[in-house]
Amino acid sequence: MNAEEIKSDLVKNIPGLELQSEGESLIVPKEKLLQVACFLKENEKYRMDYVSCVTGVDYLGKGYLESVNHLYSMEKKQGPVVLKVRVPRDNPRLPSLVPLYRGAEYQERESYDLLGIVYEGHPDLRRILMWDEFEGHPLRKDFVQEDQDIR
Amino acid sequence: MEYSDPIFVVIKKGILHFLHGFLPEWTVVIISIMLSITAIAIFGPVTMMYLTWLERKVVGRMQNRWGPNRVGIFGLLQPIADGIKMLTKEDIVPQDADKVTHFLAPVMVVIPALLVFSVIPFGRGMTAVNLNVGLLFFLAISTLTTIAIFMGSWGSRNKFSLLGGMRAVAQMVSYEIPMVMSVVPVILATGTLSTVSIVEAQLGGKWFIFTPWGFFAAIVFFLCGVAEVNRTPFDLPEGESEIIAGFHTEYSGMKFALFYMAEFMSAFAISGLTVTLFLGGWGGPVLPSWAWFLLKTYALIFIMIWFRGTLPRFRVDQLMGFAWKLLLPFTLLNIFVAALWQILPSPKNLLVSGIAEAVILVIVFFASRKDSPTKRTYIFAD
Amino acid sequence: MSESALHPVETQLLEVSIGPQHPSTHGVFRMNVVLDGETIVKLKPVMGYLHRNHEQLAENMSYLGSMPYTDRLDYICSMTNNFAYALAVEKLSGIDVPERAQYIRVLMAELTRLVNHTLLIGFLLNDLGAFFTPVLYAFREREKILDLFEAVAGSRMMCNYFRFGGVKADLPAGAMDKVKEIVNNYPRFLDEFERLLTGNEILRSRCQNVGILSKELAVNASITGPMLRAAGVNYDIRKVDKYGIYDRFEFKVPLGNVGDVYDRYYVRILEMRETIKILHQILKQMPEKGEIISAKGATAAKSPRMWKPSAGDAYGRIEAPKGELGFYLVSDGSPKPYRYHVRPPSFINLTILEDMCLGRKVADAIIILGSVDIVLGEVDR
Amino acid sequence: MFGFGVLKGMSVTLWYFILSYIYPKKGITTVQYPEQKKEVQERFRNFPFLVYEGTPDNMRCVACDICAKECPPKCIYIIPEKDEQGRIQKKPATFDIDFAICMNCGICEEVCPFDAIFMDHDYELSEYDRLSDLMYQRDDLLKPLEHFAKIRPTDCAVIEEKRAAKGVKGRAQTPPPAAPSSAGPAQPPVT
Repeated sequence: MNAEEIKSDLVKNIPGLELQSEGESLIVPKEKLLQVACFLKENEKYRMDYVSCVTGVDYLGKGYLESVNHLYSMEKKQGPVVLKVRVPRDNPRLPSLVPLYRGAEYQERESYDLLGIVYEGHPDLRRILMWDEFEGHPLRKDFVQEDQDIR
Repeated sequence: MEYSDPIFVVIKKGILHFLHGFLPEWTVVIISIMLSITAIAIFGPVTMMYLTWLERKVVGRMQNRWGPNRVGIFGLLQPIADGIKMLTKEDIVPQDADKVTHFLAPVMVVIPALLVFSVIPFGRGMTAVNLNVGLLFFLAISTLTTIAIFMGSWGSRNKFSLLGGMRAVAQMVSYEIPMVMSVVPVILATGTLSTVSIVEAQLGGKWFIFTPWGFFAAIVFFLCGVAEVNRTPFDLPEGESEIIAGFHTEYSGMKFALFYMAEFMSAFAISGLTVTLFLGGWGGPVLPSWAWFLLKTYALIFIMIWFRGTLPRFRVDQLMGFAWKLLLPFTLLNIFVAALWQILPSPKNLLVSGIAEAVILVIVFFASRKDSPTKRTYIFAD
Repeated sequence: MSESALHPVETQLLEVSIGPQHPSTHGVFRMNVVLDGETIVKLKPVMGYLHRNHEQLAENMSYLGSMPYTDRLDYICSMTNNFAYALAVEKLSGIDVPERAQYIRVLMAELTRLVNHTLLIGFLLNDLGAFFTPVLYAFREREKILDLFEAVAGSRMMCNYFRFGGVKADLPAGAMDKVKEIVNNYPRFLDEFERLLTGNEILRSRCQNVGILSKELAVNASITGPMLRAAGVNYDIRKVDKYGIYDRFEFKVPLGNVGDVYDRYYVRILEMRETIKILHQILKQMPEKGEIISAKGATAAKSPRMWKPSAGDAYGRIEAPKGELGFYLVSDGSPKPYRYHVRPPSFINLTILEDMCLGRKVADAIIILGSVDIVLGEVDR
Repeated sequence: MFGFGVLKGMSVTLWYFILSYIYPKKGITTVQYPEQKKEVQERFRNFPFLVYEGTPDNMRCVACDICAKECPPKCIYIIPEKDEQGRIQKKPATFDIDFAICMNCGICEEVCPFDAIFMDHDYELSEYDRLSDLMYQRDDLLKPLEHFAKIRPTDCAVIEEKRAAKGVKGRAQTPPPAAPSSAGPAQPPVT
């Protein structure tokens, strides 16, 4: 089960899907993310029923935010399939995986909180680690911390 | 049987005899009562202080540690140090508290705890007031604690306090019933409500705990007593892992100490009453009567502490279920067994009531089976 | 499910904030609870009181520099945190680990599992209302393992022992004897612990059928670790990924079948017994001496700011005592990680806290939280 | 409902209660701290100290700033000594460690190419003021090599043997060539 195989399977089954692969990971267009995840979850061959890690990376130089999802299969004990979604930094919106995987709930909230990626369709997208009044997203590479003179 | 009066009684009688020479009759009676009250008022708090020490020591030993051992030898001065600390602590009253209720609750809670001491026979002739309804007095007065606890919980204006207070009321009212029911066989057997007479009926080793009905009644009474004074495993009103400290969450300093004092004095009183009712009170050979009483009482208190060192806590619904579904029917049936014991002639009654008790146990056991936990099997996968 | 739905009396709901200062939320965790009497109708976990932006700290530091910080994630099992991080970095940079170091790593990870599960059971009993006795018994045994950690790593809790490509230092003389002693005495302690707890009817009636988590929900909500296995899903990363040298050991994965608090409690006890089996095998198989850090790893450890893994990303995960602990690292070829993400098991295991608590009593919520096994250092990072 | 599980549990606690009287060594496991102290293991690490040989003047530290750069919480602050012409000497004029920040991870000890900084065993360091009292200056940190040999004999033997093999002795010698001390400042500053 390598990236190429998954890629060909996905392209075969989802019409209009354009996939790129980067190493072992697949770069999925955000419109198709739910379809891809749904296929991987339902398909007998993959059964990716477990989302292990949902996070984001801020590529400041390249100008996009990347949401990274690691999918595993608990049933078939295989994985990972890494799905990456790239969204522009100024409008970071992508569909939420929560309808498919509840395990993504807190991690997406965290990603929203720290990186500012907006997951559409998330049932309860609030800040989770920072306090509600906090402004900005601390894990973005251009985030400048207020100078706090401790001493 | 030859008994001499205990030393305390001799002293008191001596004083009264001396005063009788020049004072009118009624003043001597008042002075007699005053002396008893003073003795109890000193004995109560001191017992409480050293019960805290004992509890910390015993639980500590059970947990592989020394317990208090810094202040004084064996940490014996620890309660005094604690007392000083409590007295000097700031008394914090929540801003929104119902000030009057909040203030009155700790006072109210100590009064019944002290009052019940008056009917406990500490030794031969060492009962402060020999009421002919002593037992009823005890049960009635000890229930008053509920009101004080609820006052405290309500007055604090804290949600955790309120939850604790609600739990306390529910629990105390529920456990009052099986407690009273488990006393009824004793009243049947002795035909009196006076604690002194009950002890006297058991003199000569005829302790009620050695009868089939008495044994189970004693267990039920003691468990209910533990629940009455909010100790583990029935310490829900102040379950610290759930509702922080329950009804006394918002109390600090001496007010908190008063709550604690009431709890420990009630624990002593309940143990004392169990001894009085089922364990022959102050009766016993060689040692003076008060020593026997204290020995038995402290043994029961040790069991309470032992519970605390071992057992987790019940849940609210389980606690209620335990009282209403298990203890209450059991005590009711137990009364019939005790009646059987009374009606039948001496050698036969042991056999009959023993069998009856066994039958009841089996019935209760099977009736409660569906609530009881099960054994589980586990799979070991590769 | 909820009794309140059938309740004939209209009652006022009570909103209570359990935590962040509460004796049994295991730290500064907070649950906003709406109560109907004592029954929970709504529960919202609130976290972040211990948030220190661990990830950002790590992104501004050399790779080795965040190794001591990983200790502080789940401060009860720092060795496994080190393990997961080292594994991720090794994946990223392709460093291999010498034989003896592999054994030392597994040894430390399994001892950590003993520490964590013992302590958890102690604290779970405290949540149940036992007055510190199980905790102190657990502490007594944990102390022996911590003494070993101190002898091996130099610190009792904040071990900072693993290095990329090996471990920091070889086991000191006499350490293996201590391990042998611990391994031989632990089953006896577990028996005693079980005698104290497992048979106890109060514990059973409190724990059984409380906080039931179904298989499907557990998988869907990404629950990992003993909690998942208590729900009956056979998924242990030690078996699935066979990271390190776990394929050399013979052990079973205990599975519960109800998925309640009691199963979570007992699966942990059974897991400890399996761990002891692994430790016995380590004692037999472990090579007497050998390299403890590979050459590449040694340079990385000696001058961390000179060491640059090649660009790319890697996700390393292990079966930490609390569940799947993963580290997602992105390198851009500089000495500092470009992105450093922790997948904390106890954080994600909290997702279904509300589902398990609804319709139950306050006291149940406390023990359900206790059985989830959270450490706030890890939840809030 | 009530069976023997509760009694079984109670027998365990009762056993420990009795054991604490008949055999306190096993029944009581706590250490009475200020009077009794647990012996620390050799590798135990608390806060760092600086090693000198012979006299405090003869310290091993050359103010290369590596430890300060590698220190994860950045608690070390070093200013090298300068002579009259303003040339930097291989000796720290200021070497401050803020013990309030130090997390005793031991990375400074590992990265030091001159074996000049080691982790100490001393753990009773409570102070009343965390800002001033916990800031340890150079002279507070200096401890003789013998102290190191005393607290960690095994490690000391290994390190000193290595140093002897390399031919490093005291600070009269030039620093070993392997030390990438010049490479340190070439890196972009860590913020």
